[in-house]
Amino acid sequence: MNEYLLLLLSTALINNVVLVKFLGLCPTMGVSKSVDAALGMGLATTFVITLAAAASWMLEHWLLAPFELGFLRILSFILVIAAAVQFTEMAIRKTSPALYESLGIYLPLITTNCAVLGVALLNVQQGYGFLKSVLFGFGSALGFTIVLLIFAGLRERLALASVPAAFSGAPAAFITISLLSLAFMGFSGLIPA
Amino acid sequence: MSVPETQRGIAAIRERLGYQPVLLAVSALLAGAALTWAHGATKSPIAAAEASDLRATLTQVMPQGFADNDLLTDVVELDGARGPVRVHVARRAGTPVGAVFRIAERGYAGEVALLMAVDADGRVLGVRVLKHAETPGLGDKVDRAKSPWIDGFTGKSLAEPAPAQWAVKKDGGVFDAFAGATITPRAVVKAVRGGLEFFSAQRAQILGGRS
Amino acid sequence: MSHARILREGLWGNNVVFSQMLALCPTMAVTTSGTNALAMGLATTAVLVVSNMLVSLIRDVVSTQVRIPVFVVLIATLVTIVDLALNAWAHELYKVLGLFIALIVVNCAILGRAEAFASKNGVAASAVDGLATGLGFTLALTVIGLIREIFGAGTLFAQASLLLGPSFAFLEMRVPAYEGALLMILPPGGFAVLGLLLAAKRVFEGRRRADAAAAVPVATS
Amino acid sequence: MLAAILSLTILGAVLGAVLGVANRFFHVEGNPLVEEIEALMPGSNCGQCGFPGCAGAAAAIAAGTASPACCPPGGRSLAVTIAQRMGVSLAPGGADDPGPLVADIDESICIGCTRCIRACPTDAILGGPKQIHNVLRDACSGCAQCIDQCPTEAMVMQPVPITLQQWFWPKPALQG
Amino acid sequence: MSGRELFMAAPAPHAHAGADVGRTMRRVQLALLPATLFGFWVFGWPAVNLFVITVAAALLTEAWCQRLRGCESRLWDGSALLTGWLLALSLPPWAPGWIGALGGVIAIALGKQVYGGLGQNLFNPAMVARVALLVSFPVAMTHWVAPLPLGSAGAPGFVEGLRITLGSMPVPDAVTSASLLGHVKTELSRGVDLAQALDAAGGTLSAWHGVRAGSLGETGALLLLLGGLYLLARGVIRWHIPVGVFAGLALPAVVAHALDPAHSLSATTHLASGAVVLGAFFIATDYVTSPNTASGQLLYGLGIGLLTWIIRSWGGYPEGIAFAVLLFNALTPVIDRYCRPRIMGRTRRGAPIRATQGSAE
Amino acid sequence: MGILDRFLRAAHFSGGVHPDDHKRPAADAPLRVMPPPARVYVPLVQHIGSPARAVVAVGDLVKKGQRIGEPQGAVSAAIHAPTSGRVVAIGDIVAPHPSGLPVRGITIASDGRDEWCELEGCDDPFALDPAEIGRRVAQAGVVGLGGAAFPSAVKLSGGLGARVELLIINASECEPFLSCDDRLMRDRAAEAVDGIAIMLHATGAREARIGIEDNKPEAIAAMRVAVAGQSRIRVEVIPTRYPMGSEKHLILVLTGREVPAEGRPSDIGVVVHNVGTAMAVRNAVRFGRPLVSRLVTVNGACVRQPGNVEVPIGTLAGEVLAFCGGLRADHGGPARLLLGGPMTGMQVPTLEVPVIKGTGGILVLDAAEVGEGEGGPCIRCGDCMRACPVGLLPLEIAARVRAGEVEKAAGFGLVDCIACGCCAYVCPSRIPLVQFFHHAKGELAARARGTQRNETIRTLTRAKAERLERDERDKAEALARRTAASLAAATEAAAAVEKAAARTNEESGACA
Ligand SMILES: Cc1cc2nc3c(=O)[nH]c(=O)nc-3n(C[C@H](O)[C@H](O)[C@H](O)COP(=O)(O)O)c2cc1C
Ligand SMILES: Cc1cc2nc3c(=O)[nH]c(=O)nc-3n(C[C@H](O)[C@H](O)[C@H](O)COP(=O)(O)O)c2cc1C
Ligand SMILES: Cc1cc2nc3c(=O)[nH]c(=O)nc-3n(C[C@H](O)[C@H](O)[C@H](O)COP(=O)(O)O)c2cc1C
Ligand SMILES: Cc1cc2nc3c(=O)[nH]c(=O)nc-3n(C[C@H](O)[C@H](O)[C@H](O)CO)c2cc1C
Ligand code: SF4
Ligand code: SF4
Ligand code: SF4
Ligand code: SF4
Ligand code: FES
Repeated sequence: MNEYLLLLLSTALINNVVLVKFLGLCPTMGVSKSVDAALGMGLATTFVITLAAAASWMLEHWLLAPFELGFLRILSFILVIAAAVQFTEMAIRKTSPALYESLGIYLPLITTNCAVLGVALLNVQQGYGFLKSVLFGFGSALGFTIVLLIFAGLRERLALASVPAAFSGAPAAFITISLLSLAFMGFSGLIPA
Repeated sequence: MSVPETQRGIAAIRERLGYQPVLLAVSALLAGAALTWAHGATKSPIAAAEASDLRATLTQVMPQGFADNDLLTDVVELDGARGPVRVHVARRAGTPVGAVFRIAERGYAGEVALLMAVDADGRVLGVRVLKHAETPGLGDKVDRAKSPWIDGFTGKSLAEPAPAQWAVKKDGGVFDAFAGATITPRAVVKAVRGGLEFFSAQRAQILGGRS
Repeated sequence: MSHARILREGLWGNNVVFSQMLALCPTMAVTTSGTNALAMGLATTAVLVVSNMLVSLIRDVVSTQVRIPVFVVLIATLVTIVDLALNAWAHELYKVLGLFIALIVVNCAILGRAEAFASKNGVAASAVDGLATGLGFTLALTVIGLIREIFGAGTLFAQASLLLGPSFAFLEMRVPAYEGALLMILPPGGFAVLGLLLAAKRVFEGRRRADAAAAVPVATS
Repeated sequence: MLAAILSLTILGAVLGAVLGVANRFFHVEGNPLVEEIEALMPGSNCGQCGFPGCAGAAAAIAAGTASPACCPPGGRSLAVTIAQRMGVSLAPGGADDPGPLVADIDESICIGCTRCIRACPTDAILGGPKQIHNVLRDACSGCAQCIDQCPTEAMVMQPVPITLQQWFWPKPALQG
Repeated sequence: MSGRELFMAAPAPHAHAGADVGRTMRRVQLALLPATLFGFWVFGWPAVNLFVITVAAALLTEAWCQRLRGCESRLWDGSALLTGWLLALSLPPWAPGWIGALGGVIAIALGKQVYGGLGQNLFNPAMVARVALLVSFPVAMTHWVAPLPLGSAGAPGFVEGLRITLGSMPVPDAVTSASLLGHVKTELSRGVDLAQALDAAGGTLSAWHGVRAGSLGETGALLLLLGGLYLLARGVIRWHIPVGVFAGLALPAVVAHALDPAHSLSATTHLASGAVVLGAFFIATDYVTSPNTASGQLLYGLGIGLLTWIIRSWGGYPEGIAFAVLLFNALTPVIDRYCRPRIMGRTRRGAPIRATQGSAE
Repeated sequence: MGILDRFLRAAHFSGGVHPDDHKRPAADAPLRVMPPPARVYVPLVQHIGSPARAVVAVGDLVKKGQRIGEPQGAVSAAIHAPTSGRVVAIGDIVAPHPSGLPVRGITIASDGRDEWCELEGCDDPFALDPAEIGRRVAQAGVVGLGGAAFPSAVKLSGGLGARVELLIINASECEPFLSCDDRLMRDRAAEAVDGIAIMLHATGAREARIGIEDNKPEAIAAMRVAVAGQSRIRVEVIPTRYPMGSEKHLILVLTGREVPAEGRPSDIGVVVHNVGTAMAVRNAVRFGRPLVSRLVTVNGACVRQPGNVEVPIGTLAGEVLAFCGGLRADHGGPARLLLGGPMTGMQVPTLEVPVIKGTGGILVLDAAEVGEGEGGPCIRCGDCMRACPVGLLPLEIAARVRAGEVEKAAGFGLVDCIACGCCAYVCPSRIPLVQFFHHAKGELAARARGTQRNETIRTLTRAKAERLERDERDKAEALARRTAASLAAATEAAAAVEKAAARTNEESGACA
């Protein structure tokens, strides 16, 4: 139990996908202008990453490893992820317009989130079992969501500040995420990897 | 845009239900073929690169020309204090003259993994850090790329210095520490000493074993 | 659009990193040294040019329903080939760039160019666009990498000869007696450098615009 | 190696079929203008526009709540294209925007010809034949269709005057 | 026209309580003064030099940025001085001068002026600088000295002090010492028992009376406490954040110490060591980067305390308060979003309360 | 019942400030009555609601108290001549308002006789039907004298529904510098209590409570004497704290109950009237005297003889000041001319503005009293939040208004702001918080007006289009009928016309 908790904590905070592993930066910069959008994006991403972690584990262990097709890993992972995302989006859109409004509309954005593929590939590298793989995916996505939410909160305040013209918008946002990652360095060494 | 009719024709076909699986399957087929070809073309260079990579690390810890066998394949699997250890045996003209194996110890921030080579008399031939997460600028001086400190172990054995002296200077030993960072060197010293102890305990099996 | 214009846009005006704010992950992750950055940029450029051309070739055949999967398959294939090639013939480099070679697949810039440009333009234009975008990306990466490297480690293009081949040795430089401020090669440094560069770009462009406005006495339309 | 090609092909076929079928069954009819604009967007769904993806941005642009220039990856060229398609000008209102105008009748010149009344689409002008006419400010849409009708040039467009009831404090000048 | 100008309409209210930003900042500086002077006495001339350099760098950077931005100078509102001051207090007292100078520049330029100056920043400028320096130059930033009170034997004179600060004279080895927390962390990692480790460091008592190794401004914990109480009495700060920080640090410490006294420090040692008092009264309380409401402030304080304890106990750094402050600076907008005062006539969730007709009896 | 109530009620509301009250010299000076000036300028809107309509013409002779403005609509108030004389102009006069915009009003040249018109009094108001009292109060043009100038009759006669159980008399007078209610209670306590008794009768409330802040001991004593023997009227001494006089806060302090947001006191069975309003009600009901004068505090360091003056409505502020000895030139001269108190009052651009029914004070403050100083950016100290008696986050609202995000500001409770000014009073950076809120409220109202206007215009356009179309069809049908009877050849033409009509029909249908 403890082991699983530590894994979750370490993937979510200490080895945060965005701030430490540098994955999923584009949506972090793109969808962080409002907390509400960030929340929707975070939840949608959590869903997809967890799904991708599970799917890629199955692909790896049931198809790629037995047939020694490691060189098809990137291709098959991304294919399955892209198709799954697109399918989920279409399905939600039709079946639950309310859910689509709050989550579904963020799904297409996820195709270009490299954290999805990144986490799936890292997962294989770590050689986790199924449960741990899923947990790893979920923890990473949780870390993504946390950073996205905090960052969106900061950017909402940033939008109200009288930032000098040269820095307003993206430059100030980058400085802010820089300071945020500086703060996250305090977590380093907390749990030996 | 010059042939609007064909365009329209394609557009009509594109919308058919059966078109999607065929299109994706064809793309996958082509992709699969291309990759299979690429895989075939790169398979042996990759294997060679990986092997030479490993071999380079293994030979780094011992003087050039110390061994004439392929360290990579000459392996005995032994029980160490922390589980199985793969020991690569170095031979000259078939005679075992030393061994190379991995050691590890908890440093300041996580494990410091090292590779060490010992000669048949139990003297250190060389030590290298394989992996560490020590603070850059402080603990990372154990890395040969940052400082030659690690060379200080070469030639040392369990007898020399005396067991009590196998420690950093601050703890009454002979080994230097870095300014502001004692934990990392302490861990490395402990690891190397552990490695020597492991070697002396398993000496017979390592040197006696035939490949 | 003329090819020169496409080139200019990709390199500066509509630079993937500086203007479009895409492909940020490799931009942050592999720019701890100029050498890594340059190599990553070139690898991405190769993929971009070919993927743009291929997408442009097949643009009339794909249907909206499976458009994204088809493009993704195409890009993933190219990336895997690059990945295998680097692994085979530039093993040291491969070890450094690691996961991020595979992640070229999801580099938003590639799918972005496929959707935004190649699926709407001819093969030649698409190739030029891919080249321009890729070189723009390489430029951005290298600039960021060099700044981080010189301030963070006191070197320039360290290990270029090891990673890119002996002929690149002339690039290597070192600032004597400077240990470097570690922060620069850590994540916060990467973000901060990009933020400051963006601000600098804005000031520079603002000044240029002001100069232009001052030089040309208000045009009457 | 046949396994590789075969498994991949099967994977592709299955996924393609799933998506094709899904598209048929889950199809939602959209706004054609939105779809047209969406086709113009970069499609990288990066979200920098502040909307959830290009579809969201396209919907907002079509609804008029977003500027055609809201997409950084699309750059200026995209903004121009969309603006042309939408028939809007790219330049924002600007400082010299005089605010809404309403028609006003100079009572001393009006001859009560009723031509303006017939032209006004909102019946904002009161008055019968040979009487002095008046404009109901609240009903006037500012379309200026009446102006040219007036034979005596009694009609002019004027900014809506500020009344005591409508006056409110201006925004304080920026500080710090 | 001049008559109209005389009465240029200004909005209500046409009265003011008289508070101003400069006065608030001056009060904080006054509260810091005793502990600062004490620090000067304990660590001697090098500490004074470092302080002057850091504050000067902060002020110069502020002036320069305001010039660049072309806004009127607000140098004398005291906020940049305070930032430099707090940064200086958080540095190792004998750190080289360039550390202080660079820190001052980072704090003001990157921590504050990038955002538009006073009141606009999202992170505590002094802590941004401290952490950036710590991460960049771990050696210089963890180099502590033993107390060498001014005038005592072996204490550097003015000229020697200047040479130490400017780096032209190495710090004598005999003087270097570990801070209490750093020492404890080292010893624990070596498997030494806490009781022994603390004995060697002079025990908890030295933490309170303050003649011990540590950063320039953290050692005089009692004087800082005094200053903090002054700020409370003056209404410059409110109790929620300091109490939150103390509680957040002390509660887990009490529990852990009871469970495993050999490996966890007692609550009093935690409170007295490191920069807890400075942080709780002077750093976590920075208006700009902390939540506004009472509940938000309490939550924020508790979070900082708890995180500090976690980092000290398990993290890679012996002292965690700067990181904890920065992390909770980042969380401040989130806290502010969820901790809002109840509006009169409304429920907490913002709906109008139900009218209950009649019955005053 | 009272005892339990005393335990239940809140002694405080959270927030609020303690400004220096500056009341004394003016409050202690004896009450003076100002004779009518040569000309009075009487705006036609002095109240909340629709403007009154002038019912006199230029040249008419009017008596004091004669009705010169007729209320229009449900919430409006009549206007009466403040003195006898001749109407010399009906047109624009400078409004007593910071905008300095004109307002429609009637100018009367006094004949110096100050002659009342015929008045309809009543010896026993308690025999009157409450509705009749309401009618008489409305006739007299009485509006709330506490500041908002809401037509009192509407509140009195429960014209807005709910039953009233408790009448609260607002005599807190929490604004610094003002003392007209204080002076009124000291000098005319018996009359005021008589007015309160009439109001009690009119509202049908069980009880009346007079809330007086404890910084007015003389007024408290006088009122205590006056209410002796009135079992249903009680004097309540309440702590001095601004904005105690805000009705929601007064109700909270006196009853422990909160008025629901977006609601009215009547929702919880309470009605609040100012003590001066009670006096005006008494005058209206007992003597039929309309509201043509009011007590005004003239105060501030720049005034030579501060004090309270009974001023005819329509007198120019400059003339009132002249009556009080004019301005002093020392103190570095006047810094601000205000109508009302310093916390919520408004600065007016000139001295040439008339006193109206809602004018409680004319203040000429020097720089020290205004507390001028240099501003700066918000440092998020939160003092404004702690000072806000409503529990708002002024800093957050203002930041959003500044960024132009008015809707988001509304989400932070902008509508609940009572514009009391506590926040700006304490702000160390002197952010013009209240101005931000006024601006945002105005902006929101303007947007709402705009939306409504667009709606109207859309409806009108559609209506006109439909009408045109109907006319056309009617015409076509008439034509068809006429021609069908005579010429068969004409049928074709008719069909064509009809087809055209149908087409227009379709088109407009598509448009709609
Ligand atoms: C940010 C930071 C990073 C550190 N990193 C290391 C490290 O990597 N290796 C190490 O041995 N000590 C490191 N230390 C120092 C230890 O905390 C401890 O002070 C030191 O090892 C004790 O050595 P000394 O006895 O020479 O002072 C670090 C300290 C800090 C503040
Ligand atoms: C449309 C409307 C209806 C009102 N109805 C009542 C009412 O029924 N009872 C009441 O006591 N006040 C009523 N008021 C008056 C207000 O609640 C309040 O007393 C008045 O606006 C002055 O308040 P203030 O001076 O505290 O701002 C009403 C106000 C308006 C605008
Ligand atoms: C901030 C504020 C302060 C007020 N102060 C007073 C006051 O001191 N005295 C008073 O009678 N009304 C004051 N009012 C007005 C009351 O809220 C309320 O409108 C009035 O007592 C109703 O009585 P009226 O209709 O007879 O004027 C204040 C209103 C506000 C918003
Ligand atoms: C109680 C109080 C505490 C402060 N603490 C800090 C601090 O920790 N760090 C800092 O840079 N400035 C501090 N300041 C100064 C000021 O708020 C700071 O320069 C702003 O953060 C800059 O926008 C403090 C000010 C006050 C009133
Ligand atoms: S910014 Fe442009 S590319 Fe990005 S999601 Fe919005 S519309 Fe699409
Ligand atoms: S401007 Fe248009 S709406 Fe206004 S009166 Fe003239 S025609 Fe009517
Ligand atoms: S009182 Fe002024 S400075 Fe303080 S938080 Fe409020 S608005 Fe900002
Ligand atoms: S003016 Fe509004 S925000 Fe300010 S204290 Fe009064 S009620 Fe609160
Ligand atoms: S490169 Fe865009 S999300 Fe990683």
